[in-house]
Amino acid sequence: MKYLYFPGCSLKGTGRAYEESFLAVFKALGLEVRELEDWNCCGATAYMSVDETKSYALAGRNLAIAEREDLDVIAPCSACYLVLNKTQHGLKDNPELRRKVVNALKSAGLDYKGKVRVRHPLDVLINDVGVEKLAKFIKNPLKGLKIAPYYGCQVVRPYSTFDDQYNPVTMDKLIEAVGAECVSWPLKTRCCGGSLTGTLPEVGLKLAYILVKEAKKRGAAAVVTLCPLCQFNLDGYQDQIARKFERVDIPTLYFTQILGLAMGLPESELGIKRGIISAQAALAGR
Amino acid sequence: MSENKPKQENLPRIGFYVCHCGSNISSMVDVAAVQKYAAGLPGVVVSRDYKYMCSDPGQEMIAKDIKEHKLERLVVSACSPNLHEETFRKAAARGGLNPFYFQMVNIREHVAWVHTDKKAATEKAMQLVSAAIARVAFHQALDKKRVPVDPNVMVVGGGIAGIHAALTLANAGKKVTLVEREATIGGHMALFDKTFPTLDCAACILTPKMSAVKAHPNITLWTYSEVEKVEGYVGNYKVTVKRKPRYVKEDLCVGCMECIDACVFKEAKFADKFNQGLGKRKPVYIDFPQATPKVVLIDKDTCLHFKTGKCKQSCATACDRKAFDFNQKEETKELQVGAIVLATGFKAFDPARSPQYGYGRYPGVYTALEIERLVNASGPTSGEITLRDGKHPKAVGIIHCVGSRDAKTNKWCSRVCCMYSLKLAHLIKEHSGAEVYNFYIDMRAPGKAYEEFYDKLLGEGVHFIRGRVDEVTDWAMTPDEEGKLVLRVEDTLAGFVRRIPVDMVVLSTGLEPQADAQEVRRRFNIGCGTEGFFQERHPKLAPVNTFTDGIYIAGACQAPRDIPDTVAQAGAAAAEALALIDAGFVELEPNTSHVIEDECCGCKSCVPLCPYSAITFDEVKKKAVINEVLCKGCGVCAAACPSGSIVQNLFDDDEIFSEIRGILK
Amino acid sequence: MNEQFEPKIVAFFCNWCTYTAADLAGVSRLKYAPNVSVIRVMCSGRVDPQFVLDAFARGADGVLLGGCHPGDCHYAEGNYKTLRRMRMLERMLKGMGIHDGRFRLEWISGAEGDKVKAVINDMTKKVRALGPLDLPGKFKEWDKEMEELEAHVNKDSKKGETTHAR
Amino acid sequence: MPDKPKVAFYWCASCGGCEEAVVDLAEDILKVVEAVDIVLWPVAMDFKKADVEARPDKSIVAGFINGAIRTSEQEEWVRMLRRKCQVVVSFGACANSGGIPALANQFQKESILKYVYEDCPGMDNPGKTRPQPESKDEGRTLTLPEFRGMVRSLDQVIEVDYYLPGCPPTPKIIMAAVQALLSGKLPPKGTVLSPDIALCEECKRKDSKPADLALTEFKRPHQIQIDPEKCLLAQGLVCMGPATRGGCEALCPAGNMACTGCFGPTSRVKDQGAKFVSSVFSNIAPKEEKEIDAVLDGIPDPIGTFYRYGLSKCLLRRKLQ
Repeated sequence: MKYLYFPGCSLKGTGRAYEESFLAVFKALGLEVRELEDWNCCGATAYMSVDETKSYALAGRNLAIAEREDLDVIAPCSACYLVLNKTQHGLKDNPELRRKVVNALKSAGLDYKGKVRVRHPLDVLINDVGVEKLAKFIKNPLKGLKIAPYYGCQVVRPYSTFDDQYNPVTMDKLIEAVGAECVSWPLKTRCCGGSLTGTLPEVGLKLAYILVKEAKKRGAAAVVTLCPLCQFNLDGYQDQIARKFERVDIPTLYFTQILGLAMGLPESELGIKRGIISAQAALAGR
Repeated sequence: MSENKPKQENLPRIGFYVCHCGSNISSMVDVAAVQKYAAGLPGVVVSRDYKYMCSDPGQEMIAKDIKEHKLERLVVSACSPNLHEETFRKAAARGGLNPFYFQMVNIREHVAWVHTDKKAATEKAMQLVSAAIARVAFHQALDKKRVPVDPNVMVVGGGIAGIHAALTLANAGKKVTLVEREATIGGHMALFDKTFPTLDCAACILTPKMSAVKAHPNITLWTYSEVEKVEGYVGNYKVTVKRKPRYVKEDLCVGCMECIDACVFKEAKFADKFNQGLGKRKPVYIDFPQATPKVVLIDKDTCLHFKTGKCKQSCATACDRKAFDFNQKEETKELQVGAIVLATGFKAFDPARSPQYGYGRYPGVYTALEIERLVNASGPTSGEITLRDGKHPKAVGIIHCVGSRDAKTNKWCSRVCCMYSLKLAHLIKEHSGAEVYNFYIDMRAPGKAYEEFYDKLLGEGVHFIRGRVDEVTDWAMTPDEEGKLVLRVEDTLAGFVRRIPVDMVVLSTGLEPQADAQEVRRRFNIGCGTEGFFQERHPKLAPVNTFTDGIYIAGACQAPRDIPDTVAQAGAAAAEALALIDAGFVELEPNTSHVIEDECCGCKSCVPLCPYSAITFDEVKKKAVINEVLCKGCGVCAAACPSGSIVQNLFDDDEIFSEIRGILK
Repeated sequence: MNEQFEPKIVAFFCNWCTYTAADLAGVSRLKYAPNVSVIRVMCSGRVDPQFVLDAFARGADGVLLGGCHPGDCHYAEGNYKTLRRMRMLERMLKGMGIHDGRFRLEWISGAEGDKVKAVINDMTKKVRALGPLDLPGKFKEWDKEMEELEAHVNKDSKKGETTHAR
Repeated sequence: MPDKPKVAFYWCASCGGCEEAVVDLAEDILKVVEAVDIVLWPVAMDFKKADVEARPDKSIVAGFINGAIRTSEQEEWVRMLRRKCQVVVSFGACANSGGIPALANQFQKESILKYVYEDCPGMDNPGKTRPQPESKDEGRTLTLPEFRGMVRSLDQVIEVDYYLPGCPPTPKIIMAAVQALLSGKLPPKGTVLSPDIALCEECKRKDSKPADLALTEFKRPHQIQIDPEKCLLAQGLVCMGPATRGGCEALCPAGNMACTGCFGPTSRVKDQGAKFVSSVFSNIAPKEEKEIDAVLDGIPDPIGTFYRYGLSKCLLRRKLQ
């Protein structure tokens, strides 16, 4: 199976560990992944509220490029995944907007038919590859490792394309497939503070603190997520959280990292060391 | 190939009438212009407009005109033929004109009520009028055929609706066969402890009727059976019923339940469907003490004998009446009946489809039907409100509208949940003294003494919070929420979001069509609405009839409904069936098809077309023949006869071609 | 107000489903375009492809056929016959140069009043965009080429002599 | 001895098969010749147009006109014959419904002329010259008849009294028609002079047709070994018998070939092609759209198949631009 890969800015920046582990895991699974040539910034959710038409054209350009190859395009970053999905819905439901965006793309020699499918790596792993086939690649199952599965908001809402909005389970299945154990944790899709940690820290930090505290309380050795912004929010601000509330120090990893570990891939290829809160203790301590 | 248009001189004398329908039609269609237009059309000798054509004076006018002007055809443009075609056919007959020399034009539902431009609406009305006037010239005199009606009746579904319908029909002296899919009749009502608003004990008012069914000489009760096929037509249905094996002879077992005690399984191990899985049962079991018929049955999937073949069959030996028969086979029975009443009931909404309530994730979350069993004295906990871990809840939250009035699941209001939530609140408070919170959007208590029941609950100190619960979570935000289930809700009356910690959550799940509603309705050839409930013939004027004559519906299979309305409908359906049977005959619409013998070349193209096998091939004459009693008048064979040798009465080619010509003149 | 082309569409509705849905649309006072006139048949399977061609030949700009959803037919299988015939008729209409969009087959159940409105409005819009079909007009236009010779030959019949005519 | 009734034979866009059919009367032709005085028969006798024109109107008892109408010359002839004849009999499928020539109504006039005079294989016409209605040659003007925009049946040009169906009509029904004309015992105007019942009536294979036929595919004649006994439609061939008028004693099915509908429909049918579609596809086996389409693909040229002899009489008359 061949896919196109839309990295987006986070996976080249703070989320580099996500890209490394994603590429390493997909290569090991024999899934051919090729970065979308000449992709551009997806505009993320902020730009859409500033100038809708331009943002749809910006995000639409990526779709148009991907469409030339008649392959699914994988967008691991939750914000990119949401924006590309939102663009497809907007262009399908709003003919006026579509006419403007297609004209803009035409001037750049591109066209948009709406054929391309935007996929999430989790959806590909569970639904295209399947848990049985994944099990064959597991070399050292992460026995005894207790994990709190954190989905964040953008992948499940508003378009619950491959999982339930309130109680998503795809990542839980993956965590169990790698031999680890999911703690019962009702805050799977509760807000991680998102960009509030930068703008309204007292609110943003509180939200992040609630998540990590409850995860630890429920016996989780690590939080596993699928969104670079959530990973950054939970992992990056734990020292401020310790000053404001209490020290929790629970590592936050990507599902691709723990899958890589379970597949026996070297930690260096999975960017394990890029986490601010070290995951060594958690991974060793199990 | 000349154009078969009747010549100007031999056109029949046509009477034309256009109705104002009060102002329903005249407000959007210029009826005077239509009347004048029709007056100028060939063949029209009388053209009138009138305020209410369907009224008695309106019909009288028709009858009088027919006599005075020797009218040979009649066209009335008013509402839908589904409403008053019969009315005007009768008016024609009263005037001495064959009722099928009449054609109706729908300028209300299809024109006045749906268009906004008067000029365009009037023009369209004129097109339809010109079509009808061109068509009616080709109408032939026809008569409805009379066919005898079989006096026996079948009732499908043994809930309270089926029970009441069967008893009413049996008391009227009709032979009734009541077919029930489960091992006992009683349906959902048998699960309840009390019923609103009077708090009657469900068993007390239901069991007498169940035993009346068992005892009634006119009722044959087939439980653990399902209807497999329905053939024939109104008054003459042949129904095939499949009877699943109980491995116990019904006529021998008296329900002493000795065999259950003697079963090799010492204690009950298997989830008991009747108690919604809260209780346990053995492979040989009986649903509940008052089950009717009071006969045990063996669950083949859990019984050792059927799984391994190595069981000493202690149940059989314990039975002194020798009622066990392990090689009982599935039986198929055929039955002739004249009318069928469908009372197949509803299915409760599966709350797993709304994961935000945590059903299946949090053990403290129950469905309303599970609570019905907990509060029930004959239930698994003999009426004691206990959580799965045996503790007694100190605070209970009841969430209304689970699955109902929700764009993501079922849009409709399930009509009974507010009332049974109030009832459960009362029972829980009475049995456990716990604090009870009801979360509702709108308190719907429309029935007799319903509102008073709600007042009674307000007086009993139940907390009513108006708001839709967004989430049930076991995440404790504050210490007093530790170990509790917290309900997050926007209290729209108080105007802020609240978090209510409770020990037990009750989900008042709504009502939806049975899982197999689609196959069942296709088997009985009736329609269904977009949500899947059975389609009544008319929501207001024929709620228990269907579009298939002789098939009636009653109770929650047609729409969510409480017990009083269900019983009322069951009585109505029984009355409709009685009306059909006691008439002794039924009139079949004459729009059947027939083969013109000397034009038929015997090519057999039509023979395989008819799903009712009304078309056969006469090997001697080498011609196709249509049995006009079996023919339902769909007209498929008339369209498909390659040499145009099959004619459908009232819809033959000339009539339809003339309508096309009339519209496009 | 410029004289906008108003298409004339003939519709055949089956009595049990689509005709009842149209009644429901009426009872619910839904508003839709007045361009469609309905002919009631007992089953969509009664509609003979000849009716569709005859409607076009007499000046219809569009023909709409409404029946029950497959599996829901009041007569069990009538609509399957409809589907089979009309799939072939669609090919023949295309072969005779009649744009798709002018003939339309829709499954509409008795409870789908709003679908009647949606289909009628949508079809009216599309046929209006396609413009008039007007076969009667085209037939006259095609036969104009004979007029000159016909007039000429009839004129001669009075005088009896003959000349070649173009 | 009063002089014998005059009859005329004429042919328009015709293949000559109908002339053949008259000759096929064999000895019976002598009876005809004895009884009538043939005053026009281009294929066999050298009467000129002037001879016919000289005759007083309605002096010819019956005119048998075959062939479809494509040029202005044919139009002129048939209008003239209409004046000269008391009874005009439309003779054969081309006259009745356009016949094979009418299949050209699926193409515009320009594309036909372009293909014939420029594009067809073997054509060497660099100058793209085309025959002109009028051209000069050494001081003389040469004229050609107008090539009309479409092929018409006879009754789309003149009023027709009777129709003799078939491609060609069989000698049997020709003889019957001539005798009826001579005896004066004629059915009402517009009648088709052949039994008004479908062909299966006379087909030997009728009994082998199953009463529950549900075809799953259609075959072309070259794709199967045709069983000489069994009903041809039941073998998956497109046999138009059920939708075609009888009277030909099912010659083609007897000759192991499916009926192609040349006798036209019965009187109760307005459009033979549409009616055949309504019948034969009602009961093909599949119920899903995709599978239905797969069966329909077995008939690559529906219009050519169902309107092989009758495109002029298709209710749509002709393909639009």
